[in-house]
Amino acid sequence: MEQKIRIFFPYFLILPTLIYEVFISAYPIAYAIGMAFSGNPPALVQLFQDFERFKEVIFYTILIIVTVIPLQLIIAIFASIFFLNRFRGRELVLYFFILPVAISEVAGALFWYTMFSSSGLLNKLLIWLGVMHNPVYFFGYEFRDRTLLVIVLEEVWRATAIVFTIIYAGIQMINREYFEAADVFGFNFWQKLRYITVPLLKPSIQTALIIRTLFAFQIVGPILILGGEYIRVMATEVVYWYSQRMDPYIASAWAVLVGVVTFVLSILYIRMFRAGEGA
Amino acid sequence: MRKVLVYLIAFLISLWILTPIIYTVLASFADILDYYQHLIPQKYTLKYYEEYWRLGVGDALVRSIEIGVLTVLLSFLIGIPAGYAIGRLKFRGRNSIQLTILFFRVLPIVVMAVPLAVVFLKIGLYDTIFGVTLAHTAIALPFVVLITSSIFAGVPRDLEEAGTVFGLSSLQIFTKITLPLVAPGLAAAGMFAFLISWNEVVASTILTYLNRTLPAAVLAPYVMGMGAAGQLPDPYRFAAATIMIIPAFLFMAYIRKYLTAMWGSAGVR
Amino acid sequence: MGFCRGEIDMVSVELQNIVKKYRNVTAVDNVSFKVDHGEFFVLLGPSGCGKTTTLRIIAGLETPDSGRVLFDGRDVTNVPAKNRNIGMVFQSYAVWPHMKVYDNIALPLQIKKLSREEIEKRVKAAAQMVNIAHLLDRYPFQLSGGEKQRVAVARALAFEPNILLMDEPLSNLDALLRVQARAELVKLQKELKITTIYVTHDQTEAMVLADRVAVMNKGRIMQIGTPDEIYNRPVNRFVAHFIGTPPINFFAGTVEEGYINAGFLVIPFKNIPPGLVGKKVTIGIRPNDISISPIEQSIPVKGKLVVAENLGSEFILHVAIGDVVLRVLSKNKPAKEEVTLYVDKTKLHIFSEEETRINILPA
Amino acid sequence: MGFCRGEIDMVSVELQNIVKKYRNVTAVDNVSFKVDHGEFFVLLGPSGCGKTTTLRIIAGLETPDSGRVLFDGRDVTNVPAKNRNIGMVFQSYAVWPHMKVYDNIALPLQIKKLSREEIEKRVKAAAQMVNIAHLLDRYPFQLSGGEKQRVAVARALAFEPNILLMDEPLSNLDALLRVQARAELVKLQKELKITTIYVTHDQTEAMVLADRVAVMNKGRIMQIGTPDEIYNRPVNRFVAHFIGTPPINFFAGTVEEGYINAGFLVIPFKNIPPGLVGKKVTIGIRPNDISISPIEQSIPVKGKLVVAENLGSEFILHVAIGDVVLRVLSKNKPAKEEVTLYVDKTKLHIFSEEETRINILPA
Amino acid sequence: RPPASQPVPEKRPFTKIIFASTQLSQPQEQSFTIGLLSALLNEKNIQAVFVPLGYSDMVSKLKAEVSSGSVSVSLIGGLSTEIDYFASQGWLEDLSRYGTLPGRTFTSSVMNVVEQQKKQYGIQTFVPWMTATFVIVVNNKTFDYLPAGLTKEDVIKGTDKWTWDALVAWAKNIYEKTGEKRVGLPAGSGGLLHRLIHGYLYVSYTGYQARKFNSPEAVAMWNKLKELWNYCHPESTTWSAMADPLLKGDVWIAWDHTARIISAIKTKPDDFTVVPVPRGPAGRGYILVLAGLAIPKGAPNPEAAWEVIEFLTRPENQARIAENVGFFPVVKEATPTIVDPGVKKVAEGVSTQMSVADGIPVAIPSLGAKAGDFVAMYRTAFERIVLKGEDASTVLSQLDPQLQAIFRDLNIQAP
Ligand SMILES: Nc1ncnc2c1ncn2[C@@H]1O[C@H](COP(=O)(O)OP(=O)(O)OP(=O)(O)O)[C@@H](O)[C@H]1O
Ligand SMILES: Nc1ncnc2c1ncn2[C@@H]1O[C@H](COP(=O)(O)OP(=O)(O)OP(=O)(O)O)[C@@H](O)[C@H]1O
Ligand SMILES: [Mg+2]
Ligand SMILES: [Mg+2]
Repeated sequence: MEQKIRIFFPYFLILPTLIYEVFISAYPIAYAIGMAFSGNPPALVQLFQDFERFKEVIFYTILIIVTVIPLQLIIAIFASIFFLNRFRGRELVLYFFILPVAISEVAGALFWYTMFSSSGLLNKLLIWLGVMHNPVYFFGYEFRDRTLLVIVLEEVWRATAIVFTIIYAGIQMINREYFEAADVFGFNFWQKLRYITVPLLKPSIQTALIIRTLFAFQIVGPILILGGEYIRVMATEVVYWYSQRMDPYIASAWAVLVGVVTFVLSILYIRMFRAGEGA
Repeated sequence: MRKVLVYLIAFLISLWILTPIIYTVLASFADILDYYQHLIPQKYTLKYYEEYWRLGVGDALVRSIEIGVLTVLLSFLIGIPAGYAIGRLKFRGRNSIQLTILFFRVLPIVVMAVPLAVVFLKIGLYDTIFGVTLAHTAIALPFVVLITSSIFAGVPRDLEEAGTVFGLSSLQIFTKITLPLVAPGLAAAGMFAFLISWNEVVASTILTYLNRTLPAAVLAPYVMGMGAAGQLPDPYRFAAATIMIIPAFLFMAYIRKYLTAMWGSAGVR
Repeated sequence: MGFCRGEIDMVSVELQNIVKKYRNVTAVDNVSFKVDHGEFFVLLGPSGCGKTTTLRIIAGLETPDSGRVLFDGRDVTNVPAKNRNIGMVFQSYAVWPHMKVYDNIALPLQIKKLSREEIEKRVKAAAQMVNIAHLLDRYPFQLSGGEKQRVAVARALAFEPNILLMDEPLSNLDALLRVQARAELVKLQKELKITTIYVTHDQTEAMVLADRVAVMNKGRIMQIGTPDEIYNRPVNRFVAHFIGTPPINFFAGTVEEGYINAGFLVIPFKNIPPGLVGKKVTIGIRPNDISISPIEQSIPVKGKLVVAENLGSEFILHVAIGDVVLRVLSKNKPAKEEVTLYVDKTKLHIFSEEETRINILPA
Repeated sequence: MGFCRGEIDMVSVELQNIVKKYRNVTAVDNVSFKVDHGEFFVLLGPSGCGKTTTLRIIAGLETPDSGRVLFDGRDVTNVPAKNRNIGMVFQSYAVWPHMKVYDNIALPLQIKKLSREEIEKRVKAAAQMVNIAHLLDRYPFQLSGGEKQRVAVARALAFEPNILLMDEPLSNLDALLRVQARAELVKLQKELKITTIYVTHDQTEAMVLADRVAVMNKGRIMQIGTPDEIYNRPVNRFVAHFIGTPPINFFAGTVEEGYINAGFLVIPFKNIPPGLVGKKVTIGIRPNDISISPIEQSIPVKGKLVVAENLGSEFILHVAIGDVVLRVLSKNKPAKEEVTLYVDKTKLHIFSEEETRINILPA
Repeated sequence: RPPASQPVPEKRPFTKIIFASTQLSQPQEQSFTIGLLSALLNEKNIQAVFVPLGYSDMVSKLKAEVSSGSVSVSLIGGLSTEIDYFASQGWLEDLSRYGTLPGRTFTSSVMNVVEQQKKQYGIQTFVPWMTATFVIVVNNKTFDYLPAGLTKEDVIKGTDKWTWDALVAWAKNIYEKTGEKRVGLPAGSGGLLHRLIHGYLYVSYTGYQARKFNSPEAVAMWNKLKELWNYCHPESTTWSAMADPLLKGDVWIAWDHTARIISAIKTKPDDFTVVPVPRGPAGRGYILVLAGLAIPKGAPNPEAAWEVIEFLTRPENQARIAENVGFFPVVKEATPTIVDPGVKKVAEGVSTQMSVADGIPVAIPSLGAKAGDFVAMYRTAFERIVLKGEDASTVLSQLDPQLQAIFRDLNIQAP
């Protein structure tokens, strides 16, 4: 009897989550998938019809994701290490650093708009300093490269914090003596990072990566606000088809595509970062 | 030397984070023409806030906080047991279950919110705080499970075993030993759940129209209305961004202390 | 002491054919023993022999692959740890890092729903016993290794369990403190009649504390007996070798009619069984059963002093006699290289080729 | 052994007035000492006296609040740990949990950029030394406590640092293994002339291993000297009490003209300084400096046997003489309650009221 | 719970209805509207809760509400074209049964639209609410840079010389004299650039909005636009409303919806002039935007909704709407009561534009769910031809079939 309970205990703990998700999420997901496959040709196929646009969307999506996520991860890891230092005012700086966790996508984008718009801080400052006379433009079709830079900055500024909190929470669970042992045996900073810190952080890194990737594929606000109409990613296509073109089928098709890509990536991460047997 | 470097980095971090916030907040109180002309605005006004206040932003704010906190509570209530099981217990199908839970969150919210709205209308949850909470919890839950499970996995096993030996029930071990040890992780997960709810615009917009959350009230035009409503003029942007961060500041201040464990390093051996 | 408890419920512990494997490692291999009510039972054995695993099985932290655990005759093999009313000192301490020392000791008592005063009394008393009364207000990370270990001990003692399991609880303490802690421990144990199973690698500790000792090796029990028995009548070569510091001297010999011949030493024996004659045996003699001054019932042997290790109060003399080097424990170091050793022939241990003890008496 | 190294760079370690405080706790209090090239230096002291903290300061893991650390005369106080070429065995092992035993030992060598063959050779050799060669393929969580500790030791040994810091490295090992590991350790240390600072609470270990011993108490150094000096000429009451098991006997006495009067014992002394006359002193005598059979230069005292503790090879006799109970180490237990003790008067230790040693010779 | 700032009556019983609108959603517009509606509470005990919604939001809301049978919205405000879509889905009440609204005369141009929908759906789908159009606003200092052969007079009056070519020449002249690109177009994602293309440029060049989408005239038009784009402010692709760039001085000549530039002119009435749009070979095309009020089927309290309609179409309220948010009256009686100098200026500009001889007023076609597709054709063409520099005729010939298919599918003639 006890034995049986013990075997079923884990499933029992997971059940509420599963039930909840099935009740709230399963139906909409099925609905969306259904729409993605209906139409003639199916909406998913229609995506490829404007192949130029499709290519562009994929290009920007990948570009943003492959720059933003590794950057965030790296910054988060270094910041976590940095915040293991004890210094006066550490708590406050830490608080600043995690603040953006609670700043919405859209608000974050607005902040960076304020920084880089033609009457934003940067331009006004440079003009005030006499470095230039006319503003440098960061937004607009012609300046898509610069806009991308601002989007990357904004994303790093805003969403590194959540990666950081996850990794920082993880690093705090690690016995500090493991690092000290590395110090004693002459590891330099990078060796310590590579052989001790990162492997021990694997579970946290995995979690952070999955979460970030999931979200990165769904960023809409900053892209719309900063990039306007001409930087298109998969998530903005969903919104575009949904609200501009009022075509829920193609919107769903894009959504399903986003889903598939993130899901596959998540599985990859889980494979890649499977915590070593010992950890 | 090292100390100097540490303080330098600390300073740069603060600068990096605070500059956009401070400048935007400043701008939100500035007279717009003055703002365009001066690096540091000279004339200030509360006009834009008054306007937002008239639009019911105060209520939306309260609602947003309510929904955010409820979401944290509900998703913790439901999700932490699962996080614990996945992170701590060994059982068959663990990986696939983890993936299944994740699977519920891979589709963009827009396409999920519309069918949900129809259902909510039928069962009377449409345009209610509880309805939005339900949706937000569904969104946050997989992450809560994910984050807490990775944190639970890091708790030294012998600390729990010591609990068992001294007669603590499973629940007592969980609440008195494991939970405090994973405080940083829970803080991270809590922040995350709150953040999801706080920032979520699409579902809130679709599932409500009178009882809007703050982002839905302030920001909906950006996300859902691309063409139709156009974009806000600059001063409203500044004010909107400022309104959005104030509760965030408070929430983070509260939860931050859990992120830094108070008892030094948790690891024992 | 101030310790007391309502009902005295001593418990006996019995292990029946316990086997525990980790993949291809057999950590515990068919172990059976019974520990009586209020007995102080010590598990002794080399590192990695399965002591901790055995304790963990008794505690219910590990399920044996086969075999049963009985408390007072009741099968508890599948009873979870929390229902076993056990106190345990973990080898790794397992002191809860998020609680102050006081709370570490008090928490199990709170769970037991003791009154606040009772808890305070017990915590204070236990802390006193292991000298950590001044540390109650610290977090574990503010403690030294030995201090942490003492917190773990105090936690188990204050709990006053039916069964106390201690896994090398004093390994990080200095000699003085150990003596003190040991004394307190025995006092408490006898007072409350707590059935105690104690793992140690310190033989003095085993000898001083134990009612009975079990010597383990490679997952198996080699011998169970009183400290005296273990020391004076080891059942096999392993036990003889393992018990006693400095370790016993071994040398080869051959059984002949009426005596055993070890080359440099010929020892007459009374009751040699006829089957044994002609067999090779191993002869053991402890360093402190050899003297450099004449003693009773001894056989003198001449040798050459090779090294003299100073232990502070004593010396270990390494004396060569032909190929064989004997360790001899002596209060003083001989002046000359040439020494005469007096081997106490009543203290010889004879082991067969199968390494088990042969019980014969010197003539 | 197969250990060898290109350049022999022994290093001397000097601590100058080191102070380390944790808030209101002074863990290390003005500690100064110098360890010579290739010396084996042992830190001994009660639990919580600051041994680990001292080691961590030498390692560079902790910055002292004041004072300097010199390696070969060079101030390294602010040199980070990683540049100190140190090997360390942590009290809590700090074996990296995500690596197999082999990698735990090999990684520091890889970092040093040794050749693959060299690494393998060293790992194997070090593993052999502490008997874990069969465990190289396991993860730490698959090891017993003692096995983990040995991995930590092997890791430090294989590293062949200039300075080896060991924090109770053998505390979780059984006696036999300790003896073996100790022997290997000394051999390696002497062969490579590694400056070694070794923390232990085991006095035998200290005595056997150390070139010099420092005894600490409450963050301060009490005495530094050879094992012999520490044992035979403790500078104060604390050292006398702390060193030697079973602990030394103390009893009170008064200095009189030409002798010291302890009531039951009157001992004539040669060179009593005049200022001392009339002062109270504490007299110490070790249990093994008292005999129950007549010895040279001794004073006979009659007493009553109270308890005889069996240590296996010996007994501790508790003998009451009036109010005073003396512990006596003896190979055998006297048959009768009445015993005559022979106190070796050359082994008496006299301490002033300030608890420091008074150097006077018995007449 | 209503937003705290929308006034709540103290004791008297009152009727609360929900007024959902795709218009007036900007914060300052919203707060004005809320303020305006509060008068109704005192007067008739009707509290109209003003809820701005995005169009697609509104569509999904109505769809969900009407199909589930529990309608909460009593009053809808939207563009006539949006209302047209609602009507096509059968979601609207016939308003003719509420009778007439005395004391106001709706202009004939807006009544045309009402009649047209009445014809199509057999019901009166909406009551006109307000109108707007798109105009050009010129910073007064720009007149210093007029190209040879163009006078300030030509521009302000909208003479024959005031052509798209002239505009380009002007822009070019500014650029050459100042080195700055000072023309601004709302080409951002929220901007209404597509209206400029289909309602102004196409009509001016081809005479039609869509019919001659792919034609030599159209190619000429696109090339002209391309030329103009060379002198357009590089941030144009980020702007959705021209008020800010005008105020900042980034832009000297801007085309936009009246409601989206009104705040600039109200702030600095003396700096700007509102002028008619230039003409093209086929005339001077311009759009008349019409917003209307409708009542959904099954709406709670339709009578109260009708009271709100009555309230909002009163001349004095129409004037206040114009003064505050830049949408102009649909009733004749309102115009004389406008006093704000800035708004007056716009009103004058608008009336000049409407009264020029060669003006071709057009309405945004009612395409229902296909409206997005319609808009997308023009924006795609803009992106490919102007931004990416693809050949105009190639692009147009590729897009034309898709555009024409929209009208074919809806079974209406391309405008
Ligand atoms: N982080 C800390 N905060 C406060 N006190 C501390 C801290 N670390 C150590 N101490 C105290 O400093 C003293 C010395 O500690 P240390 O670890 O050096 O002792 P030790 O000699 O190694 O003892 P042990 O033999 O028990 O390991 C102890 O009293 C300990 O409680
Ligand atoms: N999880 C595991 N997987 C594989 N082998 C294990 C595991 N745990 C323990 N062992 C092995 O089982 C054996 C017994 O381990 P146990 O911890 O009981 O030893 P021990 O007697 O307590 O040793 P020590 O005195 O060193 O603590 C050891 O050889 C150990 O390596
Ligand atoms: Mg063990
Ligand atoms: Mg220590």
